[in-house]
Amino acid sequence: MEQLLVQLAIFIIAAFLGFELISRVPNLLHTPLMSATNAIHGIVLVGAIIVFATADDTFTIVVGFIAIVLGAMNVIGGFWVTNRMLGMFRPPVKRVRKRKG
Amino acid sequence: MEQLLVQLAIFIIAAFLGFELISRVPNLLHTPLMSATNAIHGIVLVGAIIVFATADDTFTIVVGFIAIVLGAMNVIGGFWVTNRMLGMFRPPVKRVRKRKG
Amino acid sequence: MQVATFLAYLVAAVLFITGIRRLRKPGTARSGNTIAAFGMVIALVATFLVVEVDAAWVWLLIGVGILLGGVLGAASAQMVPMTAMPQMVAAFNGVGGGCIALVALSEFYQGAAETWVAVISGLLTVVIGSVSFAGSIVAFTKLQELAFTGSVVFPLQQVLNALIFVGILLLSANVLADGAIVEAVGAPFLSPLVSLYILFAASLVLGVLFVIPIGGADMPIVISLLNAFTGLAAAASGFVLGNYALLIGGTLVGASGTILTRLMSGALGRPLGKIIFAGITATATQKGDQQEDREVHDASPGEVGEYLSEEANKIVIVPGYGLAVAQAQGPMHDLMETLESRGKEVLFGIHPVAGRMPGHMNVLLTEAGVPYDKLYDLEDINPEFDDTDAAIIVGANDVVNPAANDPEQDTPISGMPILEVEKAKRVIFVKRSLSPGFAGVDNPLFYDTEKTMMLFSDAKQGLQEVVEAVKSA
Amino acid sequence: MQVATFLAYLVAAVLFITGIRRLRKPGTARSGNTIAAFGMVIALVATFLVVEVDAAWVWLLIGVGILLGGVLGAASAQMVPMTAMPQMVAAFNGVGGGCIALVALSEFYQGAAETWVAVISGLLTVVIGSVSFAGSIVAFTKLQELAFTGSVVFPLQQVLNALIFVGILLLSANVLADGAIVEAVGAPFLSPLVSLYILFAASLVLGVLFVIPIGGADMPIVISLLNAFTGLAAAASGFVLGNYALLIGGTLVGASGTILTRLMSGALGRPLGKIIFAGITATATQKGDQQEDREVHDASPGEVGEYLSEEANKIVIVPGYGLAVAQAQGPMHDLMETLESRGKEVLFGIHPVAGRMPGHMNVLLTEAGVPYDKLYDLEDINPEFDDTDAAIIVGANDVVNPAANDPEQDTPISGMPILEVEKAKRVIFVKRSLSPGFAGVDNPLFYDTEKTMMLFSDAKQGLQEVVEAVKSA
Ligand SMILES: NC(=O)c1ccc[n+]([C@@H]2O[C@H](COP(=O)([O-])OP(=O)(O)OC[C@H]3O[C@@H](n4cnc5c(N)ncnc54)[C@H](OP(=O)(O)O)[C@@H]3O)[C@@H](O)[C@H]2O)c1
Ligand SMILES: NC(=O)c1ccc[n+]([C@@H]2O[C@H](COP(=O)([O-])OP(=O)(O)OC[C@H]3O[C@@H](n4cnc5c(N)ncnc54)[C@H](OP(=O)(O)O)[C@@H]3O)[C@@H](O)[C@H]2O)c1
Repeated sequence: MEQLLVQLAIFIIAAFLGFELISRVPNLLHTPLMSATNAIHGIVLVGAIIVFATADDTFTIVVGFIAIVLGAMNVIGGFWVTNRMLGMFRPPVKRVRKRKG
Repeated sequence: MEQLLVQLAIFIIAAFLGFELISRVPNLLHTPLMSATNAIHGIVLVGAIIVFATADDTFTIVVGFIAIVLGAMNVIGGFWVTNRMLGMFRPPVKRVRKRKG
Repeated sequence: MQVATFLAYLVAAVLFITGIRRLRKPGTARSGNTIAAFGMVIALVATFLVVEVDAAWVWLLIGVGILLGGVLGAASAQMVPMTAMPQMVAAFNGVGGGCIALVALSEFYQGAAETWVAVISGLLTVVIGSVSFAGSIVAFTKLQELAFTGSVVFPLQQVLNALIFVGILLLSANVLADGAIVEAVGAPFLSPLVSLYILFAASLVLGVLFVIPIGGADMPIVISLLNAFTGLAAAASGFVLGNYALLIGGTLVGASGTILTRLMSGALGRPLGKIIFAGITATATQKGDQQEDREVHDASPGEVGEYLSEEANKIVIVPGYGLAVAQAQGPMHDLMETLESRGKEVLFGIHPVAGRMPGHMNVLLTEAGVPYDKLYDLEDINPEFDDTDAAIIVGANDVVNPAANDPEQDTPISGMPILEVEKAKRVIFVKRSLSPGFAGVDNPLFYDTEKTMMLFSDAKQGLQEVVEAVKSA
Repeated sequence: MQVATFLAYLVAAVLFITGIRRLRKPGTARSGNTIAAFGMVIALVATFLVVEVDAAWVWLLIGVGILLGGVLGAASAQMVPMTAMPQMVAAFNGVGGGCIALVALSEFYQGAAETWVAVISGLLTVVIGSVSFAGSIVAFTKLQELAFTGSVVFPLQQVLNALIFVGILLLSANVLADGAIVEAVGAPFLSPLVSLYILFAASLVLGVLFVIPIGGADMPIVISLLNAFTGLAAAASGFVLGNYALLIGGTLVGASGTILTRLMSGALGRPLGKIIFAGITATATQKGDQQEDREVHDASPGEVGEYLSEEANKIVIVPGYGLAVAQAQGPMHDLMETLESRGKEVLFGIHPVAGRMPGHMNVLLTEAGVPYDKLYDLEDINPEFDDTDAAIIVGANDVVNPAANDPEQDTPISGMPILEVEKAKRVIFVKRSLSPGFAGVDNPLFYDTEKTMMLFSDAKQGLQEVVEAVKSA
């Protein structure tokens, strides 16, 4: 019970943090941001490995293996494609921007 | 140990949340914000009450009592003065602001 | 849980947070992605060190699985064209959702979910994960135009949705009550595990039904929502496994995905509920057949090129959906360079909902080599139009349609802030016809023959011809 | 810990978070404060319900203590003038720090700190809490001008600081090692508890020594820093007590206080380390005696009033430190109303570091009845000066001194962004003399007899006379 409560506390604080982290992000970066957070939830790969490691029946082995493949795709593909996208964001050519020109 | 680790996790996430919450607050509100967060750390009053409640010697009773008085001052005075300050922030008279006029 | 593992997971979580923080500015975004990826590596290594494995073949299979998934993921990530980014994100989100659902299934099979909290979290994980999986795959096929294109509706769709939803609730209760519920309703006994399989299948169907009625243009919002779902499912499985890396990472993604979804639907000017339920109640947007026989100024590439090179000094380019369709980023970049080499000032005005996905236009243009400080967003570009000599609108309509601000008209885009190109001295449209855009609202600017030149052409070809004309002018 | 108590503490933490979120916008700030206060009530009630008390007199004393503290706090909060806000915040921060230090002392006395983590957290709490207490009280007396005004320095101050610091480390080690350390150094045996008392006293002295060398103008930064300290100490005592309300609440304040301190010192254009250590190495600012015999345009209130009512249409008022000293908010508000009743446009330009404390000027002006949408900050007001007819600078110098941007001069304010009043058609200074401000840098604008009118007067009296003059013009 104690553990559950503490997990709840972490869940709530982390949720607020998530909200704060993303508020006011510029439209310019919406697509890469979505793609990167997408890669982060690939952390389920950790769950897949843990479950697979304790597998002792065919069902779990098969299902766990598929889960590992899918999770690895999510993680590696996600970070990779985000990196590719962001690699294209050239830094400004001239330092001084003429906004109100 | 388990509990300590979890507390550490909460501490770290809450610290990030605190940073995010305050970044980009307008100068206009720095004084009330300082005063309100000041009142929030008056939560130590809770600690003072817990310690005082288990007191069974004169030292703890005296020190605990002083702690309660100080803590209550911090909490009640802090929220009160912040409320007074913020009560003076009149809402804008006209809705449409002429910034780039 | 070992202390070292816990600390490693905590470090991973901190790196995720730091990574997301840095993703908020273009200058630091790439390093942010790298930092988050590094956090993932730490979490994985910590997991390897802590799991206890009986036989070597388990390690082997884990390695093969990661390698297989990694190669598939990396290869598709490397080969996907930037225009296909929305479906790529959808696909990766889908596999993540699938992974979570399968993890939860295995846990139930192994009997790992013992407390009622674990059972409820596990059920949530299965349902959300499978909806996210199936929904994302449908979104992928829609965007890739493999199947389900447009808004797919059929009779009694809502009734079916409701039935499946009730069924899922019933099956969940059955799992919780160890098989007692379905029997009580009068049906034959269903063991918790069998209920779970049916639940899994039903959730997949629900995911499909949830997404097929939603039109292609609303797909990015749906993908973002499913992304948040997958994050929540990961957090829920963190509860089940008592794993803090999953808990924190999943929660961060769930919360930030929710906000991102709201930001996006806010930029579209439509509340989230409307997108989802308008999809389900399915009113098709009225498109086309509004071409009128009113007079327009039908300009040739030569005429446009001449005006640009001789009379215009400050030029704002407004790209839209049609640019992505025509893959005209390259010629647009050429146009920028050619004009700049003649001493013109060239800016880009990017509307938040231009393109196929929020922020997508920016990715396309930066890919073509436009530096991101030339990409102005709505608030920054609008004051610039006052002294702009030419606004070139390429494959866009809704985002520049002054009808959105016309209080007399009630259109799907009414109230949406637009790029005020009509304030520029001349307006040049590059599109194939007079047909309106996604919202189906005719644009009065087309018929302003004094101000507007219509260059009827495919965006790619049209821009190439304009570049030629400027060069030879 | 009971489940209900834990949940109540969690709710309190969520209300703190929500409260701080709302404190970021003027429109929602007041409700944010109320929400946070409500969270505090919940945390207190939950604590009352969970503590087990043997005798009724304990409850009585708790009640009396809270009542006493509450009445003292509320009375001072209600009676303090807005100009004295910095010292009020310092005082409340100080009592909070004192409370925490005493709580930690009692815990040690009761032997509650058993694990080494609890001991370390407890030691931190004692030290940080007492430094915060003593430092805040010194800051209070400085600002209230009761004692220690200016920068108090004496010979060998650094040596003394270092000695005390080493002593604190030694005593802490002694507590941790159950009294073994001091003995090993050759001194007589000191029991952990006695070491703790000495530690407590030494920390109080350190707090005093830390703050006395820092000048009054830097005090707000110091108060903000001590505020963050107290938050951290609260978090540390949350570790000791295993209390999540203290842990989360304290951490939030610690982190947000740190950021606030950095924002403030950033606005001042000086790094934090410089403020603290420049205080310790103590170089007095060279003030005064720079009055030159150069010609100025010495204007009468009548002349100023005539110009304002007859030739000026757009007027920007720039208040500074002198306004607060002279308590001239009221007359400034009258001036605004009088000018507005004659159809003039009146704005206020607030420099981030004007006044005695960041954001303090805003509080003073809103108290006098100026609506906050008339208060423009640096970036927003500077473009306005181009078409401003009169900039009235009341009791300010540094924040409008163009010398800050003069690359030839190396002054304490070099590089600080200023309010560019020199772009206005006329500049009117209301101050008592030609003496410069806090930074001691002469202002070339004073001697621009074409543009500048100098109204030599106390701010309150001067503004009152100008109001009269405008009314009778
Ligand atoms: N960005 C998002 O996240 C998002 C999401 C959901 C919905 N939407 C909606 O999508 C719309 C986006 O507005 P928009 O102005 O960018 O686009 P739009 O208003 O939909 O207009 C697109 C235009 O592109 C033209 N076009 C199509 N193919 C072309 C080609 N090969 N060459 C040249 N032109 C071509 C079409 O005209 P022709 O047929 O005459 O060539 C059409 O008028 C908004 O209504 C928005 O609400 C956006
Ligand atoms: N706000 C903060 O948080 C903060 C913190 C630390 C340091 N500071 C520093 O404080 C300075 C603030 O700049 P500032 O422009 O507001 O003030 P300032 O440059 O210090 O100038 C204050 C002016 O007020 C005048 N004055 C004093 N009493 C007056 C009275 N009764 N009536 C009329 N005038 C009076 C003084 O001139 P006379 O003697 O000629 O009247 C003086 O020139 C900056 O250098 C800033 O770095 C601010």
